[in-house]
Amino acid sequence: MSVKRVFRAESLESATVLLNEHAPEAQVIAGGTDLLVQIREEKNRGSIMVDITSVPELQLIDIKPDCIRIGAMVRFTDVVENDALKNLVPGLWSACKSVGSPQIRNLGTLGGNLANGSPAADCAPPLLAMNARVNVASIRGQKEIPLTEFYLGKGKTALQNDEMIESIIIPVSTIKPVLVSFEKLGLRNALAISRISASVCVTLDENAKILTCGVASGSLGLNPVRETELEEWLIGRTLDEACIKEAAKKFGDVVEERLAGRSSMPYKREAVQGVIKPALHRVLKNFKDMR
Amino acid sequence: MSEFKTVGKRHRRKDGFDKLTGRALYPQDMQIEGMAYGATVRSEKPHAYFTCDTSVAEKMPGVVIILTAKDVTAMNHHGVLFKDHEVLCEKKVRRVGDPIAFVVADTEKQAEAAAKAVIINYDELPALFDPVEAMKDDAIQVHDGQSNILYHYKCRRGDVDKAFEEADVVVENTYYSPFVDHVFLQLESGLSYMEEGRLVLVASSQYPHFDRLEIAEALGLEEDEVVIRNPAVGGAFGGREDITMQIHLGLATLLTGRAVKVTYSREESFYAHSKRHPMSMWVKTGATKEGKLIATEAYIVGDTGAYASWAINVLRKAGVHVPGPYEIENVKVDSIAVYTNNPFCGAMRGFGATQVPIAYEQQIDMVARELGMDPFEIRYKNCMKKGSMTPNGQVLVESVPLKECIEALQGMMEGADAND
Amino acid sequence: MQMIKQGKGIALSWYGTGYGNGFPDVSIATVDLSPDGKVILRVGATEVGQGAKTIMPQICAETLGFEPGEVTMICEDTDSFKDSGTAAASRQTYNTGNAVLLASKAFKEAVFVEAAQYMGLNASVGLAMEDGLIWLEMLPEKRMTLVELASKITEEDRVLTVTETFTAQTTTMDPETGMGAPYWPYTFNAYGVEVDVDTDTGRVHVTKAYCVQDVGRAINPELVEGQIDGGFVMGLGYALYEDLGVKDGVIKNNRFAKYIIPTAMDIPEIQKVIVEDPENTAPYGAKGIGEPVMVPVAPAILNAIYDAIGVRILEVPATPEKVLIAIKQAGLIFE
Amino acid sequence: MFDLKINVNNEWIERQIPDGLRLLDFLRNDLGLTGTKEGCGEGECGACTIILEGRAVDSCLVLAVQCHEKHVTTIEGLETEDGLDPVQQAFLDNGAVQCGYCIPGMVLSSKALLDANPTPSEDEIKDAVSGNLCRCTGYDKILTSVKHASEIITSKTNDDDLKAGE
Repeated sequence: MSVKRVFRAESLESATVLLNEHAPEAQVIAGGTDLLVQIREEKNRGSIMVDITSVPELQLIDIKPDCIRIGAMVRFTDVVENDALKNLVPGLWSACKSVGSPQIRNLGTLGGNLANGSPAADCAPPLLAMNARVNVASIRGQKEIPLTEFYLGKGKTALQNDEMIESIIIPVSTIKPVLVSFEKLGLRNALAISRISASVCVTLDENAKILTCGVASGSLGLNPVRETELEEWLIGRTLDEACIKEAAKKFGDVVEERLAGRSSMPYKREAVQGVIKPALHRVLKNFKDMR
Repeated sequence: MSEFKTVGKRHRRKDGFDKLTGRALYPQDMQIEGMAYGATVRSEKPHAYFTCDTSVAEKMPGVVIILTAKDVTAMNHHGVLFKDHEVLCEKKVRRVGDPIAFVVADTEKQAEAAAKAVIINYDELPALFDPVEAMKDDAIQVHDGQSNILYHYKCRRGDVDKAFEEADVVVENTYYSPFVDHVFLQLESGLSYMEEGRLVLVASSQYPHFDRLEIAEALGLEEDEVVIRNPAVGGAFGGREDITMQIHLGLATLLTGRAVKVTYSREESFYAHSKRHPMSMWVKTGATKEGKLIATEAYIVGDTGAYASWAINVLRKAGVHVPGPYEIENVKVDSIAVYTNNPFCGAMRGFGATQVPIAYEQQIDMVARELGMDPFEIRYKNCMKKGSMTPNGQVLVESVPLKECIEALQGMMEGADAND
Repeated sequence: MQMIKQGKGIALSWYGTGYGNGFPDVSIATVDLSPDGKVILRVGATEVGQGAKTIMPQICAETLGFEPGEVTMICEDTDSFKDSGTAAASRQTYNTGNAVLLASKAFKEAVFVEAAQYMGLNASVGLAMEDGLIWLEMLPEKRMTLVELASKITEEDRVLTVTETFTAQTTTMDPETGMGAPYWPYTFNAYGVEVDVDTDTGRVHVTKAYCVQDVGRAINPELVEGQIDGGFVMGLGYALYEDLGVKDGVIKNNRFAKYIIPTAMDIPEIQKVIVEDPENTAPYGAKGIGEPVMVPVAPAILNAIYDAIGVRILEVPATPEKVLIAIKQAGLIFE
Repeated sequence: MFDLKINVNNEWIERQIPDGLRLLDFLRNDLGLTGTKEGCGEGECGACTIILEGRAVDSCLVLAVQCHEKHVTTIEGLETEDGLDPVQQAFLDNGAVQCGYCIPGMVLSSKALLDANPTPSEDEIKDAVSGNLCRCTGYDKILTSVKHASEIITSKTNDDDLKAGE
């Protein structure tokens, strides 16, 4: 539908008030990279936009010893240009760098990437794998939702009409070094929507035994998901060449079962192995480099 | 020192400065005071009879006129070879995207809104999507009273059957190339207006004089009553050979006296212009154990979709070129153009000669592999040179530097290896 | 690690330019002398990005001894030039270029005849022209400028304009045997590529490109190279990405998000060699190359894929899906 | 309607606009800056690239309202009294233009890169223009041009440094 009004929010509070006041017609506009495409196709949910691009508190990147807080308006380029994030959360950094094109990365935000509920959202797999939470704001206050509970099917999220993402919170392990990686398979090297993506987040002991493990994928279902079956299989194993090979096969089996009956299955069953392998290889390499 | 003053020199492009500074004007960049905007209503069905109800749309705000087939002032047709396109379809659509009505309104938004309000009632017909099916005698006809087989090119030289018997190696495969698009970056856009009693059309085209002829004929004007102004053209690659909106615009201006502009969206553009012909290409190649090619047989079926456009020329070009640039004594080629209810196909860079090397250049590689020959060597041995005769019996009297090309390529690729 | 297999492939092609098959392939060009002594070239060669507006003046300028900047080309309006056929079939350089050459030569002759008269010479033979100066070669002080000539002609209320037509030579083919001379001239080339094939995902990346292109003669090598680059990349898209996904007459991939064409990240360095073997019937020997530059790209890539993994891809585009499934169906295991 | 204040090509402009207006349409229709082109309307081709607050963005994906009190540079804003911008000059000198429709966007993506990073690597250049589709040039001469522009800019900076040192 056409856009009737755009309100420019100056603060988080004014944004939530505007959203509440104009619900259900109101919706948040941040980077706009998905929303303007929806508006063009008249597939946008609301006719009243609450523009949060100028809300200062949503632009912050706050790195604390036990967690990283990334404001909803932080753009992909802000992450890509942040060396601290590149070191601390390389999987998220790679995912942000893999988004579309410079023009899209210069506009698109992490909050928007999650809020639009796309199964191909590049940031979702690393954030899922790292047990990230979204902090949701409304006039009723703020609440944290684990990302694993955020997605409710294709294009659907746990956000109510008058709620918005305030920030994304990534817990940081203070004991063991965490290794995160991200791999994406698109149809070309830029401007590519992910056909398959996967992210791995593990802690290893000194012998490369997997202590904790998060694996998440994109474009393999209605929304990005945690690959719990694969995680359970990986925990307790030693990460080496043989393990990676077997894990890839295991992942292929999981996907074969999940996509049974779909025309994309015969390819995705094979190709996921080509995506998870380098993701695991990268963490193994980082582990070896660290030692 | 070159023998020439300017030939062979790297002169800067004449149009570079304007294009680099944003000064170059494509039709979408032009405005005329008081102009109206057009929007095209297109078929959503591949094959159907239809009726068109414009009564609701006509009453929408800002609507100036809604054109349908009955409004076309002279000949409701156009086409580069056959006049088999209708300017606006009268009662039958033959493909998804066929134009049915052209809505003109004061603003772009009003035109789009009114176009959505035009009601089309379809009476669907069985549709043909597979050219092989379309070739059957009992197939329904895309154009009534006309065979779906539009053209059949034949080349018969020597005796292929005998040659295949004598060949030491025979390779045979079927290749396929799908529907492909030009995707020039500049979307189709055009403007029309009256100037000193003459109709002026501004649209990006590859051939302004032919456009003028087609517009004049459809509208019942003399050619000198129509002027085509060619603005900057944002790529073409064959996709601007066939008329798109030019006649719609001319008709709208002629009937209303107003300047009218229309610009397609990317989605509409994909339906508005021609495609590269999908081809299935069966090719059989025979060679001696010394690596001499002695026979090629090919059977090509090209799907031209709902309209002929350049199908005859494209399938002819495919048929002529499918033996490849090689001296081959025995050649048999059949290359057939077929109507279906798919998107219509026409000119695109390479024009039938782009599809066939998918086949002939893989065939020769396979022959080389079977014989344990180097891919450069087998090509060098068989390639055309000055004085060669093509499978059509044409003598290549000069400028055939293929051997030189092969030598240079081999030198570069081996040089790159040496540097690795 | 990721299993990348490398391969090389080559392909030749030939391409008959022009409308072909005996269809009258006609181009008309006009050269005028403007009242202020400028050369105006009127020709219907549409500038679609290929460079017609740059090389047509080059051909005219070469013939008249000018720098090409001194020739103004007009091609924007059906009132101001005659029919030069379509900007397609790789025909403008050869066909319209020939018309420009003929018109330029005739214009030069006409200028000499006029100049001889104003200079009081018995004949126009032995005159020369360069950079707008006309002189008698055996007696160089017998001279005048084109600007002077133009003003004299204008004073007499006359105009100097020359129009010439070129028609290419082809014949129709026999409908049953195909015997005939369907196109002229033919353009040839030999291209090669190197590819990486990721045998885990089926992704193909072209890492190097080598393009050796016959051009007859390059009127403007910069523009020829630009055509080679563009043709190569369009061919790369054709080989690896592009498919409209037509199903039941509907184009599924009717948006840029779905109809995949190459980006700057998908292309290799493109090494280019121009081979010159001038064609006698062509303007300064130049043949058309706009289409030929695309033709050998896809087969070279497909041959390289085979060289890398031992699997033939018979249908374009060679998408990751097709390549990976072909690998699996062939029972190949890359370790 | 919204009272927009925006700086376009170093000039502050105030206009009343509909809230839902795209920046692309504002530039082309309201300001007549038609050098910014539309190729797809969904951020997939980069023909509408402009520079917003120092970064290249697709102007089809931004509402004009979102640019309130911000700085925008379009292709029309690159020429100075000294002539073409080094990026434009390099494109001209290296034959990087064909049909020209992608070129304004391509130039602005390149300029945004060089403004932030005057000596980019080959990969950085490719990445910077990876959101700009071109169907004519095959990108090769465009990449060469950006490298060349980088050289022009660096040598100019060095010259300026030398002059400043004198």
